[in-house]
Amino acid sequence: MADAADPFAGRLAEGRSGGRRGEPAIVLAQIDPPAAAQLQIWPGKREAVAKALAPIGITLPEGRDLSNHFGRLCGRIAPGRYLVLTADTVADVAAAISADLGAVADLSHARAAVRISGPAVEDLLAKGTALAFDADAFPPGTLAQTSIHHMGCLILRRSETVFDLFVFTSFALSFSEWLTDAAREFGWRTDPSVAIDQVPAHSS
Amino acid sequence: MRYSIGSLALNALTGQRYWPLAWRKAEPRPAYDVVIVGGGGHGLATAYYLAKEHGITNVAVLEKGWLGSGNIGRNTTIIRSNYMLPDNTRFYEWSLKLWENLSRELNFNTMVSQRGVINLAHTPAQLDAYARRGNAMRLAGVDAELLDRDELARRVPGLDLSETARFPIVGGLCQPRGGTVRHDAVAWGYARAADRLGVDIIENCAVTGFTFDGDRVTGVETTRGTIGAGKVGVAVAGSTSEVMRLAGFDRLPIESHVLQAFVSEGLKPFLDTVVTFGAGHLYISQSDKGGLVFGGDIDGYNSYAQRGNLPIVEDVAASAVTMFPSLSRLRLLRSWGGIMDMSMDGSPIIDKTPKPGLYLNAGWCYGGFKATPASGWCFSHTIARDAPHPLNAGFALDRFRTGALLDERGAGATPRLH
Amino acid sequence: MRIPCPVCGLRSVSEFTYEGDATVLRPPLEADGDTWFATVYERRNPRGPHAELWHHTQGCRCFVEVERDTATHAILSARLVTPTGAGI
Amino acid sequence: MSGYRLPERGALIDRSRPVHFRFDGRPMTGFAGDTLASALIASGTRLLGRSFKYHRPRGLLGAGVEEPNALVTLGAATTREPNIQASIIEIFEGLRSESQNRWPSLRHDIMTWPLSIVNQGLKAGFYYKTFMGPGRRAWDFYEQVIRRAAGLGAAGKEMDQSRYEKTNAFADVLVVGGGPAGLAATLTAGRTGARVLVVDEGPVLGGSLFESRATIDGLPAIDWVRAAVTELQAMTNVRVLIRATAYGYYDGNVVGAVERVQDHLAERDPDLPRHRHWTIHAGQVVLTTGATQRPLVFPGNDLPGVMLGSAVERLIARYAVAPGREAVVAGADDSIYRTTLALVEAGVAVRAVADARPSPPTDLAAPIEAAGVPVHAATLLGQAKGSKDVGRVRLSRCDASGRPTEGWSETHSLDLVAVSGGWTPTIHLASQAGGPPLWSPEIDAFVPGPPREAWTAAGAAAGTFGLDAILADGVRAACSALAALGRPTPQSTFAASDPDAPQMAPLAIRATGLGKGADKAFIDFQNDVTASDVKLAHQEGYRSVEHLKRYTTLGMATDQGKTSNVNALGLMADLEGRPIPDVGTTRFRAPYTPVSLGALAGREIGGHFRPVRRTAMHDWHVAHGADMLTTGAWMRPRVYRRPGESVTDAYIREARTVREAVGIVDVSTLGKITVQGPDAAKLLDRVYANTFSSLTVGRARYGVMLREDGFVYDDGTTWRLGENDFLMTTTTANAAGVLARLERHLAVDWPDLKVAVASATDQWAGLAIAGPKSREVLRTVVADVDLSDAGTPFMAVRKGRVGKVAVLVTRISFSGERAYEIHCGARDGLAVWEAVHAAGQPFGLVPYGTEALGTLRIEKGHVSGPELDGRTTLSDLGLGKMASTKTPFVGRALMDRPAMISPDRKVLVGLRSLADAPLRTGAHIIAERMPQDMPSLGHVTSPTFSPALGAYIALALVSAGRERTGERLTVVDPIRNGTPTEVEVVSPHFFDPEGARLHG
Ligand SMILES: Cc1cc2nc3c(=O)[nH]c(=O)nc-3n(C[C@H](O)[C@H](O)[C@H](O)COP(=O)(O)OP(=O)(O)OC[C@H]3O[C@@H](n4cnc5c(N)ncnc54)[C@H](O)[C@@H]3O)c2cc1C
Ligand SMILES: NC(=O)c1ccc[n+]([C@@H]2O[C@H](COP(=O)([O-])OP(=O)(O)OC[C@H]3O[C@@H](n4cnc5c(N)ncnc54)[C@H](O)[C@@H]3O)[C@@H](O)[C@H]2O)c1
Ligand SMILES: Cc1cc2nc3c(=O)[nH]c(=O)nc-3n(C[C@H](O)[C@H](O)[C@H](O)COP(=O)(O)O)c2cc1C
Ligand SMILES: [Zn+2]
Repeated sequence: MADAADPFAGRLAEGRSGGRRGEPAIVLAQIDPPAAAQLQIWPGKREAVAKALAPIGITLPEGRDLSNHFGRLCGRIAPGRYLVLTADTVADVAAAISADLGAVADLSHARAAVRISGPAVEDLLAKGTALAFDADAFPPGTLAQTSIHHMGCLILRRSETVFDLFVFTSFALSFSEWLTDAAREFGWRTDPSVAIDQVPAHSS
Repeated sequence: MRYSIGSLALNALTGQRYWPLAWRKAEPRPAYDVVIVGGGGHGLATAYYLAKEHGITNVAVLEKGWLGSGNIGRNTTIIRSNYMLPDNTRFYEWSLKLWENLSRELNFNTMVSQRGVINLAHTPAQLDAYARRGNAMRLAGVDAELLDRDELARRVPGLDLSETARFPIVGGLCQPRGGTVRHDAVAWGYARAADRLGVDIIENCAVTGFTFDGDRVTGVETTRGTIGAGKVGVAVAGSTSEVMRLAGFDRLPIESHVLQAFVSEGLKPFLDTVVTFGAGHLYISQSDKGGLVFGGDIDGYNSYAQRGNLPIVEDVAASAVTMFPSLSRLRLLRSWGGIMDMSMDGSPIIDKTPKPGLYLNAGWCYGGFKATPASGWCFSHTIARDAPHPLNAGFALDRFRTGALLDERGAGATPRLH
Repeated sequence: MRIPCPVCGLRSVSEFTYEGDATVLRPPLEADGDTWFATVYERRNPRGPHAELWHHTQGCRCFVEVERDTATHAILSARLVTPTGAGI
Repeated sequence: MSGYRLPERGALIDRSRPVHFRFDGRPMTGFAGDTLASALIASGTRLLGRSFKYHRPRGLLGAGVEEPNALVTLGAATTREPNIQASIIEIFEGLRSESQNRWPSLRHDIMTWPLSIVNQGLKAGFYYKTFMGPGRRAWDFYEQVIRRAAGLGAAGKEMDQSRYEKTNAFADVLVVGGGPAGLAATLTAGRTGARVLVVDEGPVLGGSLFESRATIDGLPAIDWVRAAVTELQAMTNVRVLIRATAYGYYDGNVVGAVERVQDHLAERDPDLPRHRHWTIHAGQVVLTTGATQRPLVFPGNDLPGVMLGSAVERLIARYAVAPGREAVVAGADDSIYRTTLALVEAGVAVRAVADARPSPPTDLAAPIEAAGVPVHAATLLGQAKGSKDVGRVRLSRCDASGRPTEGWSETHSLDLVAVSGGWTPTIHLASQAGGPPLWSPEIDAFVPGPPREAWTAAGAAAGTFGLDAILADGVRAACSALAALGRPTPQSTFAASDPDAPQMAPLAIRATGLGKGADKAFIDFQNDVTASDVKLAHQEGYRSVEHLKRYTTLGMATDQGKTSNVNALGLMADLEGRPIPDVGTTRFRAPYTPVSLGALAGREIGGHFRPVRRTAMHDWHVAHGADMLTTGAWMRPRVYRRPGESVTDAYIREARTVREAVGIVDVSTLGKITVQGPDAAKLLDRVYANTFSSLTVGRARYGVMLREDGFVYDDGTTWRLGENDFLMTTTTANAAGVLARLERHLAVDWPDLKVAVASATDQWAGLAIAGPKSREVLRTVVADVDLSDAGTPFMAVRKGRVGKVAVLVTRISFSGERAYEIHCGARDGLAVWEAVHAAGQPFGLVPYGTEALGTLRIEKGHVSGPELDGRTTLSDLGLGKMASTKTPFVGRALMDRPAMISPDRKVLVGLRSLADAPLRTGAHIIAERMPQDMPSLGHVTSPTFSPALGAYIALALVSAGRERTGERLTVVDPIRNGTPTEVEVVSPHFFDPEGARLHG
């Protein structure tokens, strides 16, 4: 029975499909919904914000990279705009940023997350979005925002073969339908859910 | 030579020897009473009605390329008058009336096929919106009917009427007198008929400038020399901004956008009417040759390139297969694009301009083919009388300033949304 | 067509929303009707290089000013439209 | 019976694997690797189709994608697929194919005979000259007949069950075409480690090398191909796609390709797609697409048995099929000698070779003459004759420019004619992404024009002929691509020795043997365009190549003129007395060959056309009997129908319960946007017509936004949660649009404002609870909020808890009743909804849907989507007073333009039905009972039955409506055959206009 609060409505609970030609080449695992916040920094306040965040273990990353400080992730989503993802809470982020430094919006309920892995993972993503996923262009630790089947999607590469995908909560079911259907030719199965700070092997 | 059974028989027996030029290859003369810029449907129709209805025959149509190379030669050929706003309903209905007699009027078979135009509705609210439009049409004396699902199943076999569709079809609005027309034949038919009335049709003659006496226009400069004109009517569709800039109008309420269209391989009769999808953007009909002709949204950026990009191609294909699931096994034969003169409220402009003797016909968005006869009718009137016809009084250039907008979609001043 | 987003890199045009002529700047809200009329309705609409705004709606949500040739679709330049020094 | 299988050769077939298939119901056998065409010809079938207009019998002309004649329909029902070229279908066990455009059978087509009688009349342009009467709608009648005769195959009407996939690929270098030029380019680039993608439409790489007698680097051509393929497969940086056609070249070096994954298989994997669409994003593209041979234009040139030399070579080399026993080979370029040798070696008796050039290339002619085949110089193929297929040809002499001369002629009986009218480089993709093609007189064909995108053409596609030169050209193209990418360029050479290498320039011959009494000479075979059609078009002035095309339909068939365009242009140029480059060529467009719509659509079809947005309570609604209704991307409950209830019954019950007791409705779909920062209030003052800076923390305010053009755009309440912290709500429909507007203002228009915005629609789940008992319900379920009127006055926003869940309680009413909204984190939405629902049971609480929501707001005269239709102004909607007079806001400058304040505008009014009859949305309002030709005064926007008033009422937009208050008008609905209904114009505030119940 699906958990009532599961935005994927049980679709990713347990199952497998396709892949009659051997082991499934795609593994899907729901990610326990992380706390999330969007942080916007006012012009000229980057350093001050970095200083304010240091005590709570959040590092502002450079470029497209994701910072990962003991499982508290921070990615730059636009100049001056960051997304914090963490297994516990973002209340401390809001508390750390005063109004003269920037603004923090709690989006912990706004996104559903799924981890995909397996040898066919790049091929699977290539069906959804026109991003080059080969390792030089998109190394572990890269963040990208794009859309898959008309749904906004945030992609984090956690390791060579592990990606975390975030979509808007209301789209979660449609997204999982897309994912499982697109994965059918590779064969897929699900793993038990994981936490965002549960770091996959060879992760960054 | 008139086209008739007699002339066909004569030529069949004589190796087609006697067919003359469809229109003369006229050389530009030094001056004309009226010069029409643009050898598209609207320019040619204007010239024809100037001669026919207003007795002004000393007219030249200047076309920069080959006749009909613009949107008249690349549209999805749908004609209808199913508009909601009264100015539009009246105008397009007059156009439809002219279409209905056009082949005989021009002695050229333009293949006006009144096979009906059906707009599908996917929610009760959308059906209500169609009812509003249909009622507006009926009150204006225009034919319209609402169709339920059973009727749709009967008239449009192959349509996905299932409940599992993402946007299940709940009904449709039909204008039975709407349909399609053989687009190229419209250009050729008007050209030939205008030519017979004395109009000079001059191809490969691009207008490169205007001559003025003070503010009054006196002629045009072209790649084939300067041509004097008592009056100049500009009907250049997608090129409006570029041509009007030459006359000193640097900015207009128009953006040029590319619209793509598509045709499948030839098929035996598959679809006997015109259908539009209401949950995405798609309109589809079958040409007499057998190709399914379809189009969708504009690409959505300024363009003069007559070609578009893949996202729209994919979107249109997805809409087509969603509407008719068996289409997935049919194949796209050709795609192309045309440059739309998208106006800021989605409705056209037929008006005098602030410069005496200069007249403007533009802003047709993707609906100007069906307007061709009425546009020519009204534009010729506006030029001949130096005053708009009642049918185009609402298509005034200053309506953007006065706020008397004709915004069928209610989308505001964002051309890509019309 | 692909648009080089200064934040995200080269992306398919389908991720962006076209926002029109970038040279049309919004006047102050208190400006008169004529000024606003020109802003809202009048466009140069050139054939050739055209400075235009694209919103990276399905990406970083930034506005990119792209110079693009409307006759060929060639992209000549792209820059981010953003408050200067926005905490980068 | 003229074709047969050869005992040897056949590089692509596997003789150990016979394959059974059907053609027009007849069982047949071929070998694995055969195409349908090769298998049919091998079994002696050469009548493969009927032409479009005249229904002439047709055989195979070409052996690849250029084939115009041999179109068949494959499969049946859900797999039916019309118009597929027999020359590209790989046969598989159980394949069913049918010929097209004939009745009752391919051999005896009833249309052939009448059309051959009237064919003098059926010339180009015939339809434009007739069928105009009698009567205005005469064409409708003729059209039905003509449509039936026209068209090719018939489409299926059943849903296709196959899967179609779409994917993206990235490559430094994309190579299109895997012939010698493409292989040389791929090897060269691949060896440097660059990411290379090579696509070929055929089932194997190698292109024309299968027909070659050359050696490359000492290996026979085919062995060299095998070695090359092995080497490429070992490179991890190289991806090879076969059966994949690059069909379109788009902006930004994006190339569309379709891979036919399973069409050649008898057993298909249901998890794999039938076709896969590839969107290829390439750094550089190398176009090595080869060349297509042209037919000769002479009377009878469409008889089955007249074939392109290249097709003959292919049939022999790839499939071990000899298409005839006695042959003549004719043309004016060096390839005819290679064709002849292939025939001779296959044991076909070649009666003569006719080379139009004054002196044939001696090196190439010598081995042929040695084999006893006469080679005639300065000789043309004058005409061919035969009944169902070719039986004899006449050869005659010509001058040095290929024009026929009197005198010598010779007739041969035969069953095969192999022709070459020269070679046309395959420049489709290059032309899609480049300037106009350039005319090359040396090869008598167009070559690619200047590139607009990052591509280089090489090999035959670039007009290079001769294997050595082609290989070198492939290397050159790869190096220039690598250089353009800033990568080092390798040294790479491939050495070929080709006994058939061309030696002499071709001669242009356009059309021969035309004249009185001669049979038709076809240029466009599929569309039946003949040389005399071109002449007629010229005579009538359709001389531009684009007019010629449209008037005669030349080049508009499924093959898009691959074999016909240059022949037609050449003829038109001759008629015009102008050189071909002046005449030009018609425009090349995607797709290069037809592409299935399924591949372009992918999985975004049917139920998956667009994704669905679901609220946290979605499944609850469904489980409780809700009719779910699509609203944009969202699904919302319309009504919760109880057994036996109609939609109307249900909404009336729901609305009545709200007025009498209490109800809850899911409002999660409302757009929510966080607006934060020191300038947040300033931003809101600018984007809303009314003021927000004066709003105090803990309060909400209703706001209306205009577009810049002064019309109303959106409305909603915005809550001040903190000094610098607002939460804006928007209508469901405009959530994305409003956010984008705010972002634009902040990035572009007012970059000085320190405000951050973010979409929070998905963050929150929300319910509205309305009705006189709403507070009592909340008191039992919400903690930490003082729900007294003093503690939570109207428009207050409070933080509280439901169970453990933190919630926001706002006292807002859309229904006019005492009402609250409760918002919480989306994942907790269902728990909160269930808690409130349970708490309400003792009070008679019911859930209500969008219908009742509508009823309640209509009774109160609140505007919504149907009134905010993008054409209404603030004052139209009776909201004129909201506009701030102090702070300027978006839209203010244009909202008072003359026509927008004119007294006859359509404005919001209430209508009360005087006839106990429902009013319907979209019905119009007129002054009298005259449904025809009456100016419409306006229309009904939002009707309902009002349980509170016990009457049918509606909101409407009516011209000068407010002045008409008290007047009686008529509502008409002709489109739904509604009976005209008399109504009274009333204030839109039907119910409780003083608002007493808000506090009740
Ligand atoms: C793909 C597509 C589908 C469409 N579908 C429909 C439809 O189904 N129904 C419908 O009603 N409408 C449709 N339209 C719109 C319709 O085709 C146009 O609105 C209409 O054809 C425009 O008027 P026109 O025929 O006069 O324009 P055009 O044919 O474009 O004529 C303008 C002419 O001006 C010439 N010109 C430009 N500059 C100069 C110059 N400097 N000097 C001389 N000449 C110049 C051009 O070469 C051109 O020939 C569609 C358009 C397209 C592109
Ligand atoms: N006069 C002559 O004798 C003569 C004339 C022309 C060609 N040839 C011979 O032809 C060869 C030319 O070599 P080449 O490599 O330039 O051409 P090629 O014909 O050998 O190879 C082109 C390949 O590209 C494929 N292709 C074409 N368009 C494609 C597309 N859009 N998508 C996917 N695949 C596509 C074709 O199927 C083919 O396999 C030489 O061997 C030459 O000798 C000879
Ligand atoms: C109604 C209609 C039907 C068409 N049918 C065909 C067709 O059957 N075959 C074809 O090759 N092109 C067809 N076309 C497309 C034209 O070939 C051509 O692409 C179009 O007129 C635009 O011109 P251009 O491609 O030269 O720019 C059709 C176009 C229209 C408008
Ligand atoms: Zn971006």
